[in-house]
Amino acid sequence: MIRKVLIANRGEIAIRISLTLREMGIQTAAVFTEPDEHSPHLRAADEIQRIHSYLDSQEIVRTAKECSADAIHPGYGFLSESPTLAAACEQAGVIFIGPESDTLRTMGDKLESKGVMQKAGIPTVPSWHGSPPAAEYPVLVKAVGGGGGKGMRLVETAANLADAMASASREAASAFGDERVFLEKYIRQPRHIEFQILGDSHGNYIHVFERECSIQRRHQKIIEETPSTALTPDLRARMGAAAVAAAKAVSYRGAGTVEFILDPAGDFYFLEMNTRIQVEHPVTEMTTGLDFIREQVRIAEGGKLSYRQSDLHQIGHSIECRIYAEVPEEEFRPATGTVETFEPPAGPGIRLDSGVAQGSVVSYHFDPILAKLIVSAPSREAAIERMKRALRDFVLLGVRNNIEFLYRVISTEDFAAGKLDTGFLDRHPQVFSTSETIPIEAILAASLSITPHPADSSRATFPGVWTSGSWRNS
Amino acid sequence: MIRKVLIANRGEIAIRISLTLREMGIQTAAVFTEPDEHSPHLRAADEIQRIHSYLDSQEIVRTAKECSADAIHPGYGFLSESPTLAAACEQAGVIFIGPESDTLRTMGDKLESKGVMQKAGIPTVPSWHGSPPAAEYPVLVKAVGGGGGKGMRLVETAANLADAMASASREAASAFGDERVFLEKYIRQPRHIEFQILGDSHGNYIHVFERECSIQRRHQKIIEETPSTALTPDLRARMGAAAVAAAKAVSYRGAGTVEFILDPAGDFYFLEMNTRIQVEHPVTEMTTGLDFIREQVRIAEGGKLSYRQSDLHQIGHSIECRIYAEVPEEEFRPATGTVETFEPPAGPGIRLDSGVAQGSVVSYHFDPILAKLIVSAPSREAAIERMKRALRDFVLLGVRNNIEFLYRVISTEDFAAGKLDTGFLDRHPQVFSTSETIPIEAILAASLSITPHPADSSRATFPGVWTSGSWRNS
Amino acid sequence: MTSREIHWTIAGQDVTVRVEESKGHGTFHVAGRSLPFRLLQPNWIEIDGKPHRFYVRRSGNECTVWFNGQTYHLVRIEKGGLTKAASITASGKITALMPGKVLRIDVRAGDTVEEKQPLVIMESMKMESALRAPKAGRVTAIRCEPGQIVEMGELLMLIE
Amino acid sequence: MTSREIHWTIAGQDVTVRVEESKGHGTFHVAGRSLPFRLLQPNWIEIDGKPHRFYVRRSGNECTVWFNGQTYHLVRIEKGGLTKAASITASGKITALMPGKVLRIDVRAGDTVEEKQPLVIMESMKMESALRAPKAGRVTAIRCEPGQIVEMGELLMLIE
Repeated sequence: MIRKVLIANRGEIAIRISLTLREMGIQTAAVFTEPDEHSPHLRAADEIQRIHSYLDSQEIVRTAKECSADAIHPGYGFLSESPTLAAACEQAGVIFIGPESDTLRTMGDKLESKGVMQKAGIPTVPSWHGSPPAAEYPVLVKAVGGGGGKGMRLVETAANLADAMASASREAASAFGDERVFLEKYIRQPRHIEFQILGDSHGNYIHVFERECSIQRRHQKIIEETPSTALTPDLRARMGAAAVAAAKAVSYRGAGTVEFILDPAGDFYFLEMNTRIQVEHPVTEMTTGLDFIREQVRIAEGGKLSYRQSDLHQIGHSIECRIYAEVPEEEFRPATGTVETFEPPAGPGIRLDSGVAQGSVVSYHFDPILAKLIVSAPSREAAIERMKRALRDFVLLGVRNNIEFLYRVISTEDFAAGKLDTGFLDRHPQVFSTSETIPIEAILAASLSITPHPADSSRATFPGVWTSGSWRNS
Repeated sequence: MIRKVLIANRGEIAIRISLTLREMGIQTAAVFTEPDEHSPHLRAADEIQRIHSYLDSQEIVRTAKECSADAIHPGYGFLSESPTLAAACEQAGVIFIGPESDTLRTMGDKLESKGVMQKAGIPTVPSWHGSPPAAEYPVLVKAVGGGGGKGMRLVETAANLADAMASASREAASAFGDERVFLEKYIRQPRHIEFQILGDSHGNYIHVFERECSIQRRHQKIIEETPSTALTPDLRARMGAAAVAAAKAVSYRGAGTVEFILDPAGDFYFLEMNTRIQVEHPVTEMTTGLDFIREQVRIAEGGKLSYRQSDLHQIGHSIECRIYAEVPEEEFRPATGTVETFEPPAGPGIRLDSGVAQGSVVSYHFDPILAKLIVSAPSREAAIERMKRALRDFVLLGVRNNIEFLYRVISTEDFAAGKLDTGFLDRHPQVFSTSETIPIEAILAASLSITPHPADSSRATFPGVWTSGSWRNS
Repeated sequence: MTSREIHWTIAGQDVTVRVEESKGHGTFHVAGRSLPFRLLQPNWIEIDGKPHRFYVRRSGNECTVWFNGQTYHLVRIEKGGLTKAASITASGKITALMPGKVLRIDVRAGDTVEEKQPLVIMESMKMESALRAPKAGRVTAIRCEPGQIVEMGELLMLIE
Repeated sequence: MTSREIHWTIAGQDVTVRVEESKGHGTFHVAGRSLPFRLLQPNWIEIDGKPHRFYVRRSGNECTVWFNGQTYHLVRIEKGGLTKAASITASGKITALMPGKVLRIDVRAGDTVEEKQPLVIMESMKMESALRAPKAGRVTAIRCEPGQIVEMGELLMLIE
């Protein structure tokens, strides 16, 4: 039985993990580095521990031992897929809430994992180590050690290959401490379809349906949903079976994700396996009723899966939008600042996993994700309507962000029609345009806020109007 | 097609209705009387209309016509089950989002509705108009025109009958404008089990499973859940079929609820039919993925049901706690005041339907419901754990309320074991006791808040600490 | 570093807390113990190494503390004096607990009443509720009548 | 009743609004129209009979307005003078848009550059991004070097 967990992460995922653990009666210890001293993720935990780095396995394990935590939850990013942390846990007698270090090592190496999948009979994308035949362009440069679009480059012609590999290699070294890159055939108009899987240490494996994550910027997902409009029941069954076969091939323990590329002809290829809780896990939770943190803990304790494949049903439709501190109109450059107004939307079928609150300082130290806005509704059409309403109601001032951009993306006809692929944003340049005219009422409201002198009488009557203080729209 | 709806209600249900309507692209008009001038429900709407009373059918219909609303949604309470409003709508050519006035008339008369159900072969509880035979005591006094526990009294012996009837009659007259009361056999240790139903104007009827609402105070529900621990698949099928038969018997149009009493032997009796959206509808939404406001609008537009019975599945478990402005330890007397701190819980599987926000004034004019806290989780055990966590995280200061009381009720062994009946609170007097000792840390925190002089330096450093200003725990 | 002493009365017991504080850091001294504290964020304090969420509302000498999901009521005693609030308890004054309408009065002046006996039936928020005798005694004065609208705190009856 | 005039520049156009106001009620005068308003609640205003949610943030003469799900930027002009912010646009100053590390410099002093050509490659928040030429011209000065940590707004390069 796990009694206390050190959460080796920050932001929204640290909070989300802490909530389920507290509900299970498990004590939680949060960690933080200096720039996170006032971060909301600390308030979600029972105790807080200062560390020097979120990336130092030895320090994390030492801190867990010092505060008597019997397990470590790595979240996503940082050390979540690090065989070093998993191995250090195994040596120190601390439970690592995730797969065995050997599994992480195998699946973390994109080339080795591809070999394992090929052996298990799962289709994979053609790839090369050196320069590919001219006929195979365009190709993708990818980092051996990475994920999340970092260290990835599209190369259209052989002339650009060397530059792209150098730049990708540099980024990969900085992000993952591993500069190795390789080349892969670029599938045109591909959809990114992934399957959530669960495996226990008793040889049971299930999949918990798919997520479509085709809307990406800088090769990173920004909108995810389930079910996918691209999957027929037959294709879903075949891809689900492939995902379960992938889990079996590596005796996978815990929650993981098998990512596939789906081409317009309906052929799918194994892309990679994410050996951790996924950023977009909430859309699956909202349509299946599962709690993946709960499942992760049960499996880590040596328990059996709570579900057989036939127990699982999906109801309705769910969409997630990632709220980033960035300026989409300026090549998605990251933004910093202080969250001066934070009035998130509320209502039925709305879930907000936020790492920030009013007053939070967003610095350049970490990934620019601020929050995840997730909706569920009876149908895809209703889910889009709900997401549009929620994005329109979301007030986040002080840090430039992508809320209005997400609204424009989700309002396109192609999104409504489910015509998605990873090149969606390139094909829809209009979503980058903010040319809408300012309504006269907005100018008037701004004019009212110009106080002629500090003793203005209306200030006293309506204290919140200038500062958007504590008033909240339910 | 409905383009604009006047919402003839206030508080959390007016907000909840407005959110779905806005998502459907339907304009919303909120109404308010003078004490509600600053209520949060107004902010959820596209336009606001001042009225003199929430109970004046003529004024409501006139206001709808004046602001070009083509439909009226009555919510629950107030005029929601009023045949007068429905008839006035029918005459004025405004769509009433609810059943036909004849259905409301029949089902609003507890005696007539009982007769209809008996004719349809649905079991009902024995009842009398005059004094019942001595052997039948205890009996319940019930209002012919009412619901929600108002005008209801338990009478143990014949000696108390006259007093109880007089008091009930007075309360009924004040609450429903109808002083008629009748008597019904009192079932010992009854469970309150109700079935959500939907009917369209094309003769289609389905049920959307049960809700257990056995935890009641003053004959009013305070905790509701689905599924019920008392129902086997066989009993669920039989009660569901009875609920559908009840809907068919009155050609029911819209969303409604068929309430049953279930005795310890497993026999069930028709209690009454609620011909409106129910306070506790969210637990069904969270486990089935339906949106009942959306269904109500579709049906009112003349559309067919979106679901067949076989389309519906329930996933996980959901519980609702009603947050009331009241003092449970002092016979549930209603409380008033200003909501000075409002920090509701958040996280996966948590929904808050709130009628108040920070700064809201709770007056004695209306029903003391402040908000509904709803959780869903993979299992009943997990849902209880989640609700306990959520209630512990809920900060609501300035108006006395039942949050801590609800925590104590849901923490009892009998609640965990699912041993529920409508006499639960009487059998568990310990839930009224607040004898826990104050922790030393609470005294210290309070001591820190005593500022020696206004220019205290720590005040400047941590502006929120004394006032709980805008900081929010995500 | 500032230092101050706060006196509380909690469930009939007097408690004195000495707070030494500078810029949100300091030490509490209470009942012979010394506990270090840090104000980490608004409404979030670390006491003796463990963080706690808390909210405080003050109204005169009375203080409401939300702490770990529970609300507690404390009364502060001014230096050298007794608190006013402490002397109110178990008086014979029957006051309206909230605004509403007097429906019925169940006793007459001069009646002897038992503790918890219903005296006045009020209607507030569409519900009936009873005001009961806080102690046994005799009704000495009735200051309201059926049908009357009363404000919160209004004196309705006296018992001796 | 107070009256004041506010001057804005919006997308190159000057707009003047006269606000007549008393205790949250009043009239806006703009472009020959008169629109009554009431401040209903904090961040909630009724203009010409229709309620709107709005949030305003000011920083000097610049003003950010959140209105109906969209954010707009306005610049205020002081009476009788031109706004400072309006004269900044399309200058030849290349400044760091956020704090980070200079990875690479793709031009040399004296180079001729085209509009939107990448000049400096920065790393911020673990991602690379390019600072591009705001206009065509010639690089007259380079004020940074690869590996350097720079602050937001720091001048990195000049183009003429």
